[in-house]
Amino acid sequence: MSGVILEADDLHLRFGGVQAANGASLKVAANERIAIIGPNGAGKTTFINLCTGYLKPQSGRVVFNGQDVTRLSPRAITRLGVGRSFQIPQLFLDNTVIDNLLLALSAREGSWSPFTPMLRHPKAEEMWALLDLVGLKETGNRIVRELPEGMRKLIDIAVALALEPKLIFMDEPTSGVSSTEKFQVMDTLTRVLDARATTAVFVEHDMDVVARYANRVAVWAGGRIAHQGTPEEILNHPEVRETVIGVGV
Amino acid sequence: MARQLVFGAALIAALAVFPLFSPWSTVILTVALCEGLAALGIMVLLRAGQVSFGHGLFFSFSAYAVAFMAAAKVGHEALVLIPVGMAASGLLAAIVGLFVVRYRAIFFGMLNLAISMVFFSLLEKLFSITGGADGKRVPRPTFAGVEFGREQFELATFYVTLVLCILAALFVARYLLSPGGKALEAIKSNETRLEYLGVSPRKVLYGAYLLSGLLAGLGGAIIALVSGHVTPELAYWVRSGEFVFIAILGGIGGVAGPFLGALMFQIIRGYAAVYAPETWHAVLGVMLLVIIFFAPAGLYGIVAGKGGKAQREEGGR
Amino acid sequence: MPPEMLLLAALDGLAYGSLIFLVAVGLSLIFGVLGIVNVAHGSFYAIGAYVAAAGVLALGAAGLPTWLAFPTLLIAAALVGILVGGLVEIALLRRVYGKEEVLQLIVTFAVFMILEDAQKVVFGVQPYFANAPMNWLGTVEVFGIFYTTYQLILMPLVALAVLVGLRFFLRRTSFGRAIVAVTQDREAATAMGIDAARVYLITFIIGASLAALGGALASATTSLTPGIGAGTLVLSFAVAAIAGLGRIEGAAVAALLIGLGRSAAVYFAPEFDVLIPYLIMMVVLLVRPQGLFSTVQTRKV
Amino acid sequence: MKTMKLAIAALAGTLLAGQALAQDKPKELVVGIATFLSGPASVFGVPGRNAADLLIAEINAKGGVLGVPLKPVYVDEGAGTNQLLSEYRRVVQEQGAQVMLGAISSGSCNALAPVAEDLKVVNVMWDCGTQTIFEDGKWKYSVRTQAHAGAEMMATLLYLMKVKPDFKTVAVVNQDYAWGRESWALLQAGLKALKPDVRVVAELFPKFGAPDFSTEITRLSALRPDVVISTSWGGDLDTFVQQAAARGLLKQSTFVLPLAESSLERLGNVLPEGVIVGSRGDHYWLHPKYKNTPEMQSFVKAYKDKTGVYPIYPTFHMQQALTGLQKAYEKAGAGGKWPSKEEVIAAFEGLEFKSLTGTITIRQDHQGLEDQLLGTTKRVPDYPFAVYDKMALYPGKLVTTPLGEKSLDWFAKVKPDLVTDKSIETFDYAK
Repeated sequence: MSGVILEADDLHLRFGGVQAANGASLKVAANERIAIIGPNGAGKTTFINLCTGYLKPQSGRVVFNGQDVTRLSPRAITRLGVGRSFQIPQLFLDNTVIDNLLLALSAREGSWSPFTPMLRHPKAEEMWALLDLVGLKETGNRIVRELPEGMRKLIDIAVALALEPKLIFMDEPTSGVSSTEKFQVMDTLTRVLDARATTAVFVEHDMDVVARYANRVAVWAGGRIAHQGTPEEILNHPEVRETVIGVGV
Repeated sequence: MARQLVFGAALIAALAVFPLFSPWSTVILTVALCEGLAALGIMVLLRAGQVSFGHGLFFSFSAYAVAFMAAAKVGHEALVLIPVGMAASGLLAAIVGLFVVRYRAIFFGMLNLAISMVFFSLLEKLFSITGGADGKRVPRPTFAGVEFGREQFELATFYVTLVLCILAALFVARYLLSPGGKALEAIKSNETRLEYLGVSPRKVLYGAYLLSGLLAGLGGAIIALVSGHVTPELAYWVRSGEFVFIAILGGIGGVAGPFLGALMFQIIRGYAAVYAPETWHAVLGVMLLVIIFFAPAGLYGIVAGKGGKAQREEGGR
Repeated sequence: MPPEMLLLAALDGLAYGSLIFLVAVGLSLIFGVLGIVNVAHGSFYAIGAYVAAAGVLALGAAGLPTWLAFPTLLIAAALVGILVGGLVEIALLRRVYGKEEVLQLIVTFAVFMILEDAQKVVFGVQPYFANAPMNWLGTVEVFGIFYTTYQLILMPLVALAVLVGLRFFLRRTSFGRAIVAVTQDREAATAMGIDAARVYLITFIIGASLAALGGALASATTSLTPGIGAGTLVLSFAVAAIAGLGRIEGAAVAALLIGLGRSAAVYFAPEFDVLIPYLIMMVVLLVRPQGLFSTVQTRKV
Repeated sequence: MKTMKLAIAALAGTLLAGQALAQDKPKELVVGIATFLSGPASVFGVPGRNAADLLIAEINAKGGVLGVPLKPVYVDEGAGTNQLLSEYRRVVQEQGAQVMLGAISSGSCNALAPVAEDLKVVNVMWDCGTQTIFEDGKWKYSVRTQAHAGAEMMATLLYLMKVKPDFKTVAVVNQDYAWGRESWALLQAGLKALKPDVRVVAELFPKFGAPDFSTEITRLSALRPDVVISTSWGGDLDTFVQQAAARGLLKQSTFVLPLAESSLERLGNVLPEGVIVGSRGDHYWLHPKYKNTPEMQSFVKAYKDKTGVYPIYPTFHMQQALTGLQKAYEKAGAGGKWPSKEEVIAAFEGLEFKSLTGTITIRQDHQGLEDQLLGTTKRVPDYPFAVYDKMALYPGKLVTTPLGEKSLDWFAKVKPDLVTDKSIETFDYAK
């Protein structure tokens, strides 16, 4: 295992009477695949929001690649190489799939010439390759709003990947994807992540997915990590089985 | 696309030959084009889901800049006054934009309104400088170095305006199709994702604001020359509202929309002024309601055969 | 500048602020519940004023006692709110809920244009005034200066009554609570059996009636001429924006701020009295974009 | 494609419609009339239009001008200057108006004069007040058939000096726009020349159309000036007077309201006795010399029947403009030929014609000379509103800035003996 790429240290955030983060800490090493599990309201999404700058912690700090990013905007953190997909996909719903992806590529390249129409985008080839990779080539010209939730989920991830992040947070990547396709989707994603040497942290509710694709699992409860370890250790942990997975011993 | 090009070309051709047949229409058409420019600026902002109820600020700022320069005989030349007036508004937009791009929706509209009303009040109050509510005369400058008579000057200004409008429309059309234009639309559809692309929505909106200020400024500079008089009324909020009105009337689906809206606005106003001089506001108001409820994509939607629904129905989120 | 002049200036500001408050609070209420910035609000003010003045003049012509003018003002305001406001909501606004803000704004702008001309057609263009109620109440003397009881006492009292009444209505009555519920979460409120459409209609009528009440009260002190609505609207915009849209108590403070600011300007910098409301609005929006009395809300992702 | 053609056809139809070219002997004489049909100034604009309708019908009933009937086309000044200018052009170029009557506000008048030159159309300034038009510019095609602010303010000043010679302090509350500013500048210059010891204690310029003057009135109540001057008009004047009256200010100071004639009937019992009032000229429907002439009586009756109120000064200004126009046409077309626009405008120079309340003379700079009538209010049982009493009629020649001089300079060197000039006639109210 190589060096630590992200370190969240003792994050605290309280709003509206809820302790959304209560000493949340996590170290992520390069090329890890960390699954975050836990009941609803445990603060999993809040943790991602804190790490990516959408929320600012009241105390604690986040270090990415040796740089303190605690007070940076999502924009700045994204530019440093942290990507993110969302629980509810955040896309430009009235645009086509390719517009969504091309905009991401423009953002990455910083190419905004007002005289180059989107249709003649210099990175169009890369975009098609990416679409092909996630198996959505046929939907390229469709308007996102018309697509089913599962596809949007994938597009959301593809948009994040288009930015070529070093680390990606995925908030429930397989929710909305039918159970038969979950493994297929995760296989594809893992292939892309491996090919690009991208580190990933993902929130997941499906324990089969966790068992198969994570190499470390962090159990969230009350705004912090309650347990962490390998999938085997965690999934067999009696307390975790009861509180998180909902299976009594 | 082809259909839109044909339509655009036909509109331009019709506009280009019109004043030759009916000299009195020159000024009205020029005024319509100027308002169309301001409405085009509004349309750019509407693409980002933002509405400014204060673009009279940029319209009037350049108009007054032109009035002051023309009166002081500084650059007493239309072809100098127009770009300088436009640049003055661009500069103002560059400053105002720094503040307003932090705001969205109704707050964006309100802040624009407030700033333009401050300017309006100043124009009215600083009587000794601005001539107060009565405004300032704009002496007719030379045109390309030539001292024209009224008719030639009006005609020349009209054609220059027409060319400038075409250039502006083409540029805006290109811009809206470019990634920058898509990023602008993204402010309306999902600003969070834009942030997570590493793009600053404020910067994107700032660019659009600057563009819209320049467009309104161009319109204002020309209107000052062609009507030979500027008044604070150019900065009043009702005037700013008219620009939004024109943009919606014409439709924001294509760059021809605002110009169509402006032409229609002038035609209705002209007719109403003859047949219903006391109720022309109401006639316009009814017209607007009809468009909103029965052809939401505006005149452009009707002409471009888009029927309209798809374009607008979705936006509200 | 003797110190009592400051007090005198403040008294003028109080009367003026009370009037703007009445109009602005209606605008704010409508925004809070319907989410619409109602540009036609100024027209309700103007029509309320005209109808009230016509009523008071008719009373005078019929030789009825002057005190009847006061209920007439209230009735005029309610009538305008119900008939004109109700018609606008049912015929137009109802069709644009949930659409883009811009569209809603522009619909009310169109209504504004239509109503402005409608006033002219119905009431003509000659200045109109009905000062009987103001004169009937007489004057009070403060430091040797005469004030009309109507402006110095009645108008602030009405404003205060509206403020307290609105608070009570929204917090203590079941319909008021329904309004608040719809404001906070329309879907949940509908699920609880609240008729959102009815809440919208009645809120709009209340808001419009308040604007009309402002106009009705003003009709005794000022001449009604075409165009009074447009100026009042921008002022109440300013008040609502300074307070934070949808803030009722805030609107009272903001209206007072503008009233005092303006009369202070007449004393110290008469050249800038018209600038004051817009300057305050601009500064507040720049420093606290959500207004003085609102809190920021973040979107959930 | 079809919709597009339709749209273009519609556009073409609209813009090409009716391009009547001026004929040598027209079937009708189109007269464009710029007046306020909307906005606060429609208190003057609409009475002006009503009078025009009435008078034009009368002229046409008598065979029109040189046998040609007049056809009025109205343009709304309230739509804003830019819109006014393009409407003005349209009426001249599309509807073939040979004569324009424009306008009321000095802003519009200043903007229209150069356009009239451009269009080569006779422009009769029927209600313009600003003296600067013919003092700062030379306009071939424009002519003014009434006095200007200089004459109006000079007469006001002389009357004030006559009836209240011993005042020491003065305050002004004028509308914040050109008229309010310019009229005060003139009065101030004249005051300095005639009464250098007078102190100006407050100069207030509330916003045009202000709904509330409470603060201004409080200040005036505290300052207690001997004289309060306000050249405001319309709704602003009504509001100011009402609020001031309710708070006793009208009894505390002498009010000078040079435009109050137009508000007398509306103000009813609000206006007490002893207020100095004027009417921008010599017009008054109860004019001491002319109220019983058949012309006046029929005009007042016709106007009251039509509108329900007594005529105010803009209606008289309209009458002067139309009469002057008729006389100029008759003078220019004396040979039996239909006159050209240039001949008409030339005929205006030196023209002398009778108005309902006196005689108007057009100077060679196209400025009209008109008498000025001022009075002090009095309550009489005959009417439910105040009437003029202690009237003084100032001859136009006496109070109008001499040819070639600027009003402001002339005011600065005015001599006190003007106050008691022998040509000034005086009258008291008589039933």
